[in-house]
Amino acid sequence: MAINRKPIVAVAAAAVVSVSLAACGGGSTSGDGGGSSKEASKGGTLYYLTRTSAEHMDPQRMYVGRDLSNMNRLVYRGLTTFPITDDPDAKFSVVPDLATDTGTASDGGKTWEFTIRDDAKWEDGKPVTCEDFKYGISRTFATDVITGGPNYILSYLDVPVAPSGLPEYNGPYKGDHQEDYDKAVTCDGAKLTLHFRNAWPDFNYAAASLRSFDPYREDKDQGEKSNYQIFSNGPYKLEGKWDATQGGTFVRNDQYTESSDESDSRQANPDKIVYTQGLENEVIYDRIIADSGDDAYAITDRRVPPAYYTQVTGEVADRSSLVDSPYVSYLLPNFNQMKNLKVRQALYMATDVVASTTALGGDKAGTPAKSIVAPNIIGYAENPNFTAPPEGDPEAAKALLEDSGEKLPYPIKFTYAGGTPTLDKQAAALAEGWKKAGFKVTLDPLTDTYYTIIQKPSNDADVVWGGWGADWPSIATVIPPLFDSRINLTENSNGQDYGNYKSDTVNKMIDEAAQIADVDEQAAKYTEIDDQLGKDVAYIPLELTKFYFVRGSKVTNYINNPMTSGFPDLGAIGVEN
Amino acid sequence: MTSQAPLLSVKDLKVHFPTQDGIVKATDGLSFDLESGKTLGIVGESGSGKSVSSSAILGLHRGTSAKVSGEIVLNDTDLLTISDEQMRRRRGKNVAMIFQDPLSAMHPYYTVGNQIMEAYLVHNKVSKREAKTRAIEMLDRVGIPQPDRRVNDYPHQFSGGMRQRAMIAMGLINNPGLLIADEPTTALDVTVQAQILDLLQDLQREFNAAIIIITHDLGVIAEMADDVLVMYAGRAVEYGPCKEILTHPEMPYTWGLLSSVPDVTGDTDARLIPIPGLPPSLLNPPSGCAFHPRCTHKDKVKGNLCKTEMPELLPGNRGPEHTKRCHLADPEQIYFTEILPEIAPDLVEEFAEVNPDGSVGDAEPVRSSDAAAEAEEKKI
Amino acid sequence: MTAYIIRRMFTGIIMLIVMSMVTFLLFFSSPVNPEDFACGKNCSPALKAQTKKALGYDEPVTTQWVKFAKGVFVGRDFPDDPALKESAPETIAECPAPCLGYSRTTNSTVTEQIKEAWPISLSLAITAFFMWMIGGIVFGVIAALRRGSIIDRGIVGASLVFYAFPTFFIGLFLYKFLAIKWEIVKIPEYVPISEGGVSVWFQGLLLPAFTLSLVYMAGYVRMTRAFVLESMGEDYLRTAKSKGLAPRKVLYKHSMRAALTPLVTMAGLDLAGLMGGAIITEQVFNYPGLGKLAVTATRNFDLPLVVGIVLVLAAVVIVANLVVDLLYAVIDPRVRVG
Amino acid sequence: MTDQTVTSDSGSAKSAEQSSEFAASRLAGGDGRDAILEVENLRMYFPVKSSGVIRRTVGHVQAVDGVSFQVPAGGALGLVGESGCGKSTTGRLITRLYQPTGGKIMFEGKDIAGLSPKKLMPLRRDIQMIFQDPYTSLNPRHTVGAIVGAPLLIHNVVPKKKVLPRVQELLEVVGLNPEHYNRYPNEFSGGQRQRIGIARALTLQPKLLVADEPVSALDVSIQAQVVNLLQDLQREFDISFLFIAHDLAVVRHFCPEVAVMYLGKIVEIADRETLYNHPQHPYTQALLSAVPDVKQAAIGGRRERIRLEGDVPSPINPPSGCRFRTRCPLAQEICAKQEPPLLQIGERHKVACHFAGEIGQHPTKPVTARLLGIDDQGNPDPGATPDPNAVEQPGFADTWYDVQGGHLGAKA
Repeated sequence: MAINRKPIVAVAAAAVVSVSLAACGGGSTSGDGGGSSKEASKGGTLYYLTRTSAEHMDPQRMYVGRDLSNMNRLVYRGLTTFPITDDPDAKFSVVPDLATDTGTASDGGKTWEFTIRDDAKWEDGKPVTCEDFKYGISRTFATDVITGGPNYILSYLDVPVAPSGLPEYNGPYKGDHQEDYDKAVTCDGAKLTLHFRNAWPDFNYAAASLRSFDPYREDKDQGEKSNYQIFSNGPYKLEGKWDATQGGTFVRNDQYTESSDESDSRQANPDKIVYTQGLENEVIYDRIIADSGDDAYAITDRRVPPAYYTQVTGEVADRSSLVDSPYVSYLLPNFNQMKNLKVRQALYMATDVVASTTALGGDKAGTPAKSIVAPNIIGYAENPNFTAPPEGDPEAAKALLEDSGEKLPYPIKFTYAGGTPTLDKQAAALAEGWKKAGFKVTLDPLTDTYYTIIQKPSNDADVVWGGWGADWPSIATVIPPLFDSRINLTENSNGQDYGNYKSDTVNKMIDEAAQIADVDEQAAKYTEIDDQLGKDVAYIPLELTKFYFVRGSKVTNYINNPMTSGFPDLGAIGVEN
Repeated sequence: MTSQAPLLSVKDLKVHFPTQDGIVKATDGLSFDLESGKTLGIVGESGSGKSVSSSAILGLHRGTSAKVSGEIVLNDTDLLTISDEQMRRRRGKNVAMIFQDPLSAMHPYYTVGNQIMEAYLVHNKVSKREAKTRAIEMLDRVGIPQPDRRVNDYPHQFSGGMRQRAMIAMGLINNPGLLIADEPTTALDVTVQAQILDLLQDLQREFNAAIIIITHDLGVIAEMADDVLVMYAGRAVEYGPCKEILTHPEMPYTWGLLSSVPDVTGDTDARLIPIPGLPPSLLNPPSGCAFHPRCTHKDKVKGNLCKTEMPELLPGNRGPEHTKRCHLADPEQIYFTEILPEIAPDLVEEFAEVNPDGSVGDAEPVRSSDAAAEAEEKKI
Repeated sequence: MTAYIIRRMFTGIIMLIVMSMVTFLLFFSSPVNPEDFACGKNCSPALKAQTKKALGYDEPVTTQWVKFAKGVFVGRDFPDDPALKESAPETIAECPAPCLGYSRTTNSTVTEQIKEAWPISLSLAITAFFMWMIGGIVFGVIAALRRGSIIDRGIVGASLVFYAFPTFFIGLFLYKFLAIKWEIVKIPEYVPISEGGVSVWFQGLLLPAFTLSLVYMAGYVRMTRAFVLESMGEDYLRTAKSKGLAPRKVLYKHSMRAALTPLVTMAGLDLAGLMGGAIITEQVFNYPGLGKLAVTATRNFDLPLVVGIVLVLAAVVIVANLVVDLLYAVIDPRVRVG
Repeated sequence: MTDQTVTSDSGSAKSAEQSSEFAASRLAGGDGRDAILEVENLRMYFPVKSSGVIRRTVGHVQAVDGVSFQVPAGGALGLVGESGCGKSTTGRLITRLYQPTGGKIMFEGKDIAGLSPKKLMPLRRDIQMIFQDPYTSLNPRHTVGAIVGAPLLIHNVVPKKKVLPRVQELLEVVGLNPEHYNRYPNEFSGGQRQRIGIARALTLQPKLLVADEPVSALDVSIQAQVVNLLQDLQREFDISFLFIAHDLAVVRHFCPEVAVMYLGKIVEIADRETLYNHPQHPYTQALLSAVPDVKQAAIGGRRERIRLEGDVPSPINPPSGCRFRTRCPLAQEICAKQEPPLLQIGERHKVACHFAGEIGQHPTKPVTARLLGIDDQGNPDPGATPDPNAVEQPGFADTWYDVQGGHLGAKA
């Protein structure tokens, strides 16, 4: 889901999800001056200004794309990581990090082996061991303590499952059925072996994207209380304590050696990185545009507010970057309401993505999408069913609607996450297009209760709005979570299948894909599923969100890495001395 | 009235308030004299200009938008010509004032003693201690029991009567030549009113002060005043010695005031004769005699004169001291034949015997032409 | 007097109990489920139920409230899970009495959170309070004395403008120009006196306090002006003038005393309200006081934190009310408490 | 308070109840018409709370303390007294704006003192009130038509569309322009507003009007207009009045019968000729002597003024025995010990004084002693028995005690 949907309060469950994209996705076309400005140099202090506070600093609990990639660069090294690049068209790739290689899959992608380096150390000087990895991965199973983080491991790891659907193993704290886990994850010296129930051919991508599989020191674990504890094995460590609302300061970790890190993804240029959370977007951009004092050394993950676009000219424009984000926003026809395929097709045909994007802020806000999957995800293909021009084809839509056998004008209710003029303008622009085709549109803006309401199976909206980004660069983290009716639809909620889409064909194809061991073959299968979704008009793609940033003038080697969600890459960025 | 210069002489006093809708002539050409030790009663309804006139004597309109003109001569000084500072020094020292509602007229947050002392300290170079002693003395004089203790009380701890006594103490603490009492007993019960009126009279004798008492209650006037000035729509409509005015009123408005209030001795079957209509607007006063729209006797004047021409304040048949603003030719006869028998039939004869000088019995009425001539002289 | 205070305190405590109940009820009648927040993405129903249990929200509201109330007196453990306490005691957060709860989003006890945020809100409130009281009264009196003049109209107009504009806007505007563009003041930041001394503390406080004071000052200018004008029409002012007092004395001793007394009530309550945090100002200037904490807590559906802040704020207001009433009895001799 | 007073108080209350049957059977007016309102031993105590942790009631403001009187049908009873004497509270009790602490309010033979608000509803039509302040008693946001018509709608008396004609009729009755029904109160002068208040009170054609200081806020010339209007209305609609005022002259003018109250009690009640010309209670005498009289004063015929010292005592702790004794020039020992009963001393004249008598003719020995079974100093006299009829009752009996001759005894 697109990030800024909720102006102040990002309330519902799924809204939290909306910012929680793992390291993946990324650029395609670079806008005005996307890349680095000056050569990197060591030293100085970098200021990171942001609005949203990190909810978790616990590696097994963090799920926000920005935090996942930033902390990976600074303090939490994983099995693998993504290399530094600012090439928007770069293909995703992973490099070894704390493991000696990118891992070896066997048994059709069900078994993975890594060898842990022997020269990496924690900030207290103790070596990072295989046992630390094993312990770290086990923490996700303590679902009563380690909440909020990615939980893929629960359904993949080969441990017995209780009737509730959760594994019988309940994490290291209570330690019930510890033996199950000890069988599934083993350490043989430095060799870490993981056994999965299903094929996970791109596990090493997931390990680079998420921090779920990062090591954790058992003696430092205080469960819930460790949420904001940062115990580093990376080039920086936290100075003092992390303040949940205000942030904290990172300084160099003297136990980190460059020789222990061959990923080439941590240049660690600044001596110090100061994180300031809780600033309003307007304040952040007032400061960065003014570029005075420390703000000349500042970067941010917040997009330029549309009202400030006109200020990004001349010298300021030289400090700006416009890149693709990994987030796609889309519409979902409600299959409980809009059962007629022709009507859904007509709706798609009539959807004016150009007007919608313009309402959001034009080419600095997004570009028309051709699939629910972002273009740089492995398995992306333009969905062949979405062939209408971006501005829609009302004539064709009208014809389809007339052909559908329904009474015209066809009444539809569009429920969307509103509450700001921009979002209301977008909804109005969409409605305008639909009206031309013979729909009678009722707009239903919701604010805080948006996800709660559209998640109700009884919701009577005909069309709802949605947004998504992949957790790691795999189409497998897009289609099943959104369209597998078996994991989403329950009596009380439709999960993330807000359109109540239910197709046995698609479910069956998902099962087939899960069995495929080869990454590319699996991706191809998912592309097929996407095609089926397109045929059913299970969704209508809107735009791929753009990231539009400005940075301080003394920031060097500025890179928006498409592999780390398009956010500024802290592995590369430095400041002038 | 004697030829010797009076303590206070008000001549052609006008107090006009400019408003968005036009000029409100609250007081419009008022003249009267007052000697030391004497009491002038000013009577009228709300909006007749009686309070405005007395505020003007104290210079309380200074600094506001009110336009005050004419002459207010107190102790040979025209108060309208002196500076603000000079006026301030006279306030409370040469002329003091007490008000209708003693609760709201005293500051709720300061003790009674503090407020009385303040009046003394501002005009006398004395220590606070001396001022307090003086305040206690004055409280004792006005009949506050245990004054040395009550001096530290706040106004709300006093009863209504005691508050008014304290106000009088405050007014008289500098021994002013003139005391203006604006409806001093209206907010009080009758027994308390009697106490206060007695006190005022006692103190007047003691201090030889001149008093202007402003009220709507002719009963208070009857008990207190030497002279009476009846005001209507910003002007004096009848002026003369108290007894004369109350027994031989010559202006229909005065008749109305007398006949519209019952008294505790009169005939209970008698019907009150109200003044019809409402008091006039001061923004647009009626043409001619301001009272004519409510006057039941205007038909007795020929030629619609009441409507077209404002009568002068002139003596009638009763001598030069009794002036009135009315066109009626023989008001005495009308009063004694039409009005008095209605409201107090038992008093007709007694009233008729009262002479203009206040004596009772046969006396030759002063001829009207002489009186008029004398009045003309006086004007010059 | 003591009896009066005890009686007021007693009713205050009852009010606090009722308020805590109402907050609980409101929280649980909201359509949003707190477990959805905590659970994260891709949450299966089983996982959600698990999370709900871990948060302690699976029990009936009444039970939860009773546990909360008990915690205030004897303290609690979080999570309240005997099995976990036995197997992994290091993961249990202790919350000693008076325990207002444990906030999961900030990973500390509510008491600790409030203790941290309180001095910040207090600094802000008191600094702003002095600014707006001085400004409000000075400008209000000037406006009243020059009633109808250009100065009066200017002051009234300006206060109307500040009154009408949202705090958010004024705050951002001042931030942008005073701190960022012209660099007249430092970029606001809370530095405790113990760390940076009074001067640094004050410099960091200046802008938010000024913003806050502008908004309140607008109201106080208008009130002061109205009260002074009202007092100038009072009979006792006429009495004071007729005594021959100098205009200055009439103004300062008689008029001002009466005019400013009603301000005490409002000022006291406004200050108390602000001690609970100036929500918008703290938000704009990123000041981690109680107001910002309250917003974050609400946003994250962090019930214990919400309840804790509500109760602390309510307690402050209740006490402030009492203090104002007592103060009023001192200022106005007509008022007696008892 | 001495113990003795307490016993005597409770004793009188008790016997009042016993004799109520007898009292109710009495006739009211001289014209032989029944009383429309009969008030018996009416009491209103406002509690005074302590300042302790638990607020106990530590005393009472005895605003009205055992008041009995009758209002004859079609007649008018005046209630006079100084501020704080309880006259307004009495008025509010009768209109049941307050719930009385004790006593009876018999309206047309039915006790309304303890009725629930619901049961009172139909009675509210019959008893209406006119208030003192015409500026605050009318809702400034309602039109005159709405104000006057509201009772009609509340009591559902006439169909909705007939409300306006009725309102206009009423406005005309009270001398206002009926076309002004859609104006607001602030467009009217004080006198006109009081007329609106009267029109509102008349809307439901009440049988009893309680007029609480109806003219005291008005200008003198307007007072007469309103008094005359009330008199006309009384005659035309046969309304009974309880006329409450501090202005003795206005009350005298309006009411054939007048009661004087002091500190929650009636001290003297009589027809107006007797009360104003031959008052027997020292308080009534002082009150009357304090009223300035224009016409008398003008010819120098001013009465000697009886000065009352000090202020009215607090109704929370009223003086023992006779409440007036602290300010009374006649007070003796007995006055502190025994409360004087409201004794009927003439055909239509009752007075509550141990030394009742006309000015200058007060007896030197208490006239009530034997009647109460006490000696002249107020101590119990074992030889004498109290007369059971010497208790306060509404209305007048056919027999009364003669104090004129200085001796007691019934006289036909």
